[in-house]
Amino acid sequence: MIPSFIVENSPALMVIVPLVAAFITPFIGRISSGIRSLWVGGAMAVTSAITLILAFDVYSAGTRLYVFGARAASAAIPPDSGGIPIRIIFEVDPMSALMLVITAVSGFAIVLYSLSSERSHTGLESYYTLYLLMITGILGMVSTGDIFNFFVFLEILSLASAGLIAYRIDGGVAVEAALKYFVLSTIGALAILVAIGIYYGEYNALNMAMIAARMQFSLLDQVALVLIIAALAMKCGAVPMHFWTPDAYSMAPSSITALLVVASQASLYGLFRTVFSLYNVTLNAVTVGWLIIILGVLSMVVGVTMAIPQKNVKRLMAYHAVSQTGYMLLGVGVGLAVLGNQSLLDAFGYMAMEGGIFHIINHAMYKGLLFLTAGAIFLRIGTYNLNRMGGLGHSMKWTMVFFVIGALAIAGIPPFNGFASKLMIYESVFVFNPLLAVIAMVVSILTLASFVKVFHSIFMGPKLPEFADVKEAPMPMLLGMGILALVVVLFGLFPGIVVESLITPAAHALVDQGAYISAVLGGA
Amino acid sequence: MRKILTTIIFVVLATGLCAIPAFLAFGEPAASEMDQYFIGHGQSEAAANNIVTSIVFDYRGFDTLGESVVLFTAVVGVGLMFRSMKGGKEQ
Amino acid sequence: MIPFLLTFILALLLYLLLAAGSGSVLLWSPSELVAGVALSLLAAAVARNLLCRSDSYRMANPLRLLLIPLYLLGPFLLEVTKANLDVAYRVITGNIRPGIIRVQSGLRTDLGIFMLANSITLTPGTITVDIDEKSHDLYVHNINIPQGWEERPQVEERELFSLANLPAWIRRIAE
Amino acid sequence: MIDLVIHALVIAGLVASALMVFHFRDLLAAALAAGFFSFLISLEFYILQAPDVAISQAAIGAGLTTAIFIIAIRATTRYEGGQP
Amino acid sequence: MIDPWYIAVCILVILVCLSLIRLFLGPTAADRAVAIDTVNTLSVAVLILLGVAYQQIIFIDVAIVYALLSFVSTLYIAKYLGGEL
Amino acid sequence: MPWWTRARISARSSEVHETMDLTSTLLTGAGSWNPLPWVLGMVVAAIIAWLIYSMGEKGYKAGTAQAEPFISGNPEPEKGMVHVRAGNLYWGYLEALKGYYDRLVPLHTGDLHDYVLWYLGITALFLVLVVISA
Amino acid sequence: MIADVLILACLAVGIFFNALGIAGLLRFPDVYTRMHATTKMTTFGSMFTALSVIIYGVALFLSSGDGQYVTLSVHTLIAAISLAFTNAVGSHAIARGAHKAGIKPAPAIVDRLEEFTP
Amino acid sequence: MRMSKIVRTGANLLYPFILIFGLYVIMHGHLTPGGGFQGGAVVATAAALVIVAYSYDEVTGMLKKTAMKARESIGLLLFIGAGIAALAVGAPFFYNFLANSGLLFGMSVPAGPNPGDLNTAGVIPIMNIAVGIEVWGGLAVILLYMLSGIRKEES
Amino acid sequence: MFWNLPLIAVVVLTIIALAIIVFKKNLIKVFLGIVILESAVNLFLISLGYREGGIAPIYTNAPSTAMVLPTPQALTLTSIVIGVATSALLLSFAIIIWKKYGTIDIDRIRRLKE
Repeated sequence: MIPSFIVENSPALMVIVPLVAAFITPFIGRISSGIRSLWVGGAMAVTSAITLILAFDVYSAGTRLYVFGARAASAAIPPDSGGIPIRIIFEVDPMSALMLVITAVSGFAIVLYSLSSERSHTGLESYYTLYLLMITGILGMVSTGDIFNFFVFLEILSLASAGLIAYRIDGGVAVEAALKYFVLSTIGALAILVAIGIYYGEYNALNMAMIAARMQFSLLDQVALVLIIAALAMKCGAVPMHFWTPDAYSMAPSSITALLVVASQASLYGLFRTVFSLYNVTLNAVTVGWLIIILGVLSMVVGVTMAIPQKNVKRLMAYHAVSQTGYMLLGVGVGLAVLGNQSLLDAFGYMAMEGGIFHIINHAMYKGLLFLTAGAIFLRIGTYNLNRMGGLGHSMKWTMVFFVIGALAIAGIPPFNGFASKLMIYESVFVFNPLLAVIAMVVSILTLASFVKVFHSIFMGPKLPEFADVKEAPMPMLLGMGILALVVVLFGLFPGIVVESLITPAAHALVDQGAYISAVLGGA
Repeated sequence: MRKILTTIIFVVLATGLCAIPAFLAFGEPAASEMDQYFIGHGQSEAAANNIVTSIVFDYRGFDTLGESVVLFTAVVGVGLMFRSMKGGKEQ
Repeated sequence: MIPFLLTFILALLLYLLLAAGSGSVLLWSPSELVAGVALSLLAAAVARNLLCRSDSYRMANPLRLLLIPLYLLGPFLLEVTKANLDVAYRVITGNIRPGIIRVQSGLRTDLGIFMLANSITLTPGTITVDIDEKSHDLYVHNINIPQGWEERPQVEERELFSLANLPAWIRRIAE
Repeated sequence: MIDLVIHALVIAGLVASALMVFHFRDLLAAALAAGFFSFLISLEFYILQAPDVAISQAAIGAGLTTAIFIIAIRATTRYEGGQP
Repeated sequence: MIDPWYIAVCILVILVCLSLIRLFLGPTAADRAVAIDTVNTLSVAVLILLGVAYQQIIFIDVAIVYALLSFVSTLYIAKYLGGEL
Repeated sequence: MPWWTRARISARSSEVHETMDLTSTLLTGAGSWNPLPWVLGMVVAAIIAWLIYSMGEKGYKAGTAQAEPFISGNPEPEKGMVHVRAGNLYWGYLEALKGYYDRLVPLHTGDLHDYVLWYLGITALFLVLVVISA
Repeated sequence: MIADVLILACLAVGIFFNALGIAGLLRFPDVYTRMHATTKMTTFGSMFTALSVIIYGVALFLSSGDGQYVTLSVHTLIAAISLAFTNAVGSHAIARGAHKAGIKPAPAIVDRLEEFTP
Repeated sequence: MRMSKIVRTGANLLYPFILIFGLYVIMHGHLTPGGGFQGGAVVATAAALVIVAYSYDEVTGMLKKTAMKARESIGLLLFIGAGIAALAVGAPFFYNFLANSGLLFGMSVPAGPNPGDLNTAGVIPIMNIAVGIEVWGGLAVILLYMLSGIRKEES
Repeated sequence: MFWNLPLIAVVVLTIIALAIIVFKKNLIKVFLGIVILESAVNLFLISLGYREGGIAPIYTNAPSTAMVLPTPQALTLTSIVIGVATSALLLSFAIIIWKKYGTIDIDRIRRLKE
């Protein structure tokens, strides 16, 4: 049914298609806006389709390799190169495939949404170009098996995100947010480059599997590990390096904010990939695991407590994003902390990791949904200030429904997807350390409280006179939100199937370093 | 307080970075199988005399694509910053 | 068309100079020649409006172009060497008498004034600071003004050079 | 031996110009010092047998980066913390 | 017998480092620009001599690039100094 | 062997979860999750809601005098005043945790230097901890 | 042999002028006079160092007949020419910029440009 | 504002030569130091030279922003097209399908030190040209945009 | 053996660059710090690939001795272009901030807080 050409070349095609579309978009936009919308929507749809095909292939048949520029995969490791892959290899294992699914679904929903939400702005050609480049960056980051290639895609993602965060330049505040984000991410990226240099100097390899196979955890490796995990933790917004997050999230256009969430998850993916696939048991799992757990707990607590007094709805949601990132760090950190001990890992470690990884996909969906609803509200009433809102439930019924779905999901209320992943985290973390589970639950309650406040302020109450003629959000925006809401509800209703088919393979792929290495290097 | 902390941070970072000159020898790369392969086979495989170019465009051509895309991204971003706002007024 | 051809020929010359010593056809290999022609066409297409801005193609005469190296190697080198020694002496002793004077130039074409100004600048002891765009008079900073020049409103251009009459050479080349 | 001296001199110049960037309050001077830094690092690449990188650094670092920094200084302000 | 090229390069690099003093002292930005311009000129000489010292003919290209391009940044500085940018 | 080879992931994942079933129960060690009761519950709730809705007053018409509230003859307050604004919610909570917030909020200075310093500080801290414990 | 002597002589002359240029840069009182010392004298000196390389290339070409030494000489020549060309224009531009920026030629006897308004 | 006549004439004279030198660097990327980025940067510097010598209004007449952007996109499309062409001939993305094939740029080189021939290296020269065009457009358009930022502030 | 001089220089330059970024109030100065940091990292990569007595990895009429490692040079090329792209975007941010805020002092670019 699907041509084998596409399946075989899907890792390359999923990068090629958005790139080619991005290169042409600036000129398509000069013809007419309708054609541009069609072009961008079509390109994104094709990208999503290819990505989903690849992900499906990976889930059904196992890890996929794609060697750039060599006739045969064996040519990537010629006999006299000392067993080192000399070419860039895309290595898509189930964990990568999970991120690919997230990106494809979110990206498609968000592009549908932004086709109408940004209609009245200038510079839309650049907007869509950067959007497609951002998608490319995320896709490349999560599927590459080469650490320098990871850095390059990280930079593409950073530049595109920074440009898009500053999209609404007229107030200047958005530019300030973009500036802060970009300075930090540049410094972080340079730290990663230093780490890459250290790996290169020690092992003379750039392929992650090769570095992992040779990893010795010498002092230099420890320095490199710290440089990478600090930079990536900063880029995914862990407290106390989260300061850019509320700025950037609140100032970017809403559709971009929803994608920035996915971008943060991609950084999180990089963090997990480094810790699990690059180092795995060689590192002092307890220390690093506890460091990640502490970062996670801090993120959860500080994020949610900072969210409660916020007046700006997007800023509030951004702090919640920080808080939810904490759950993922907590879940995976617990998995890491018991990495060396197989019995503990089987008892609750896998469960915690599955919870954390499941939370990644859930968070991308519901937080994206929430940001999109915030954008829809902003489109109609022109403010993010909670104090000036009220009574919108009368006129924006669908938006309200979607908001309720998202809010209940983030608060972990059954039957939405947040509940399933949070339940898994609570259960497993409780076995590991009861205090952490209690903290997680309290944070969840505070999240609910905070969203009750938001819901009340935006939608409840009588119809306010200044918003008398507010209409429902336009159809494409509802469609975009609808896709995400559908995913939220489906994942919430059938978590078992999702966990079994998507999450468990991902968690095992992450933990099983041997499989990751042997996928590239063969045998061994 | 802040000054003390900053100083401590810098001292720690400098000490950490000093691991680089302490453990990596300049002028004598320890392992270089991959580069030996490039030097030995690059000329015949890519048919280019300049090994660096054959790495940049052949062995690691995908990186170079990414790098060009970074430049493109920067251009688009700068264009976004200096766009003319004559059309629809921003909200 | 003429600007295009001129630019093309100049570009090709430079390219061949750069690629000299590459192969069998005289000094060049065939592929170099092909590439040179192609790239020169590209460069000429892009740059033709900039190299040849004036209406007259006086400089298209190859004899005039041949005069340039002669000029550079002959009187100009002499003048530069002498002036360098002079400035070297001033650097060591430190007795200087600087000032900016106005130099009248009779040159009309862009290229002529360009050559004169650069000759003045490259000769140590004098720098062209500014140019009067209409009358093409130069303002020259001189490190050692001869006695009596400070009273004169402007000086002739050939008075700046003692050994050879550079302005005359330039006039012969560019006008 | 003598290449060691050259090397040490270049590196001393690098550190000195980096310190100058730190020191100057005149942003134009700082940008010039950064241009100097760029040149020296290009020379260092050249000494370390990386002519490709040296060309890149010379063209982009010393040429264009200085230019765009100067444009930015022109578009904003020249002195750190107002006029001296 | 030390290669004379290396000696020449060494002296030129010392001169480059000396012009750092003017870069540091230079009361006006123009002085600094002059220092940079001087360094550019010297650097081209250094690059040429080093290329010969390394027996690498192709290295001279770097010197040409540097000679042509440092000029542009000098022009930008000059234009900014003149208040014309 | 073509370039798009794949490698099998390790077999362990299929050992742990063998069956894949739409109604499978998610066992978490201490609890369980099955979607069917939830779907059932939602359907029941929807039916009840529809029943209540259908029992409502048939003669109601929006926009007529029927819809006007009757507040004991007092004038109706302006609509904007009825709504409790967001800033007034959770006032007590914020007041109770005042000490905590007074420390936390000033950390968010908005100063780029602080952002960078926090990042560098965490890097330094991690460096110390990781190197010491290794 | 003659070539060796010539090369060494050219190198020595070049370095001598370069050194004097730097001395002038450090010694002279204001921008314009410094410019006299540096941009021109270093250009002249660098020309001589380039000349030594050209002589080296030509001598090797004559003795070995290898085409690559032609390349060496030609490229060095191009570098030297572009150096002279750009230095002339560049120092003029700096001088003009400095004068427009209001930097007076400090010990100057006469400044005709002061009176000039375009 | 434009700079003085001397600088302008110098820029006019130098522009084609820097251009051809940059193209030379691009073209010889696989033989000598240099390549697409370096040569592209050199060519972009030629554009920067014109930009600095003339006033902004004059420059916008000579170097069109749209043309520069088009150059950038075309360069990138050419670059990625050279990669996709490999897909079309049944090889993976970025496969160097021209090297040692005997076609355009398809000569093979002898082993060991040799001066080299232009007609080698497969897709590498094509990619060099593509990247050169892209960098040319990209860096020039960055400068033009930044200058337009200055202009807007004044008006 | 150059006594590890370049690697020590990398550490020193990194610290200086970080100090510029952290202590300087002016945005343009901070960006200069970032440029220096980038150059330091590039120097690090290049010095990793240097081999004592090696020649540039180009087979053109060079004495045939050992070559320096080519991969770091390729990586550094990428890194330099990324650096210029980064600085261009950062500087355009600074220009816009100057237009909207009238200042590029970091202490006063603090409209986003809490």
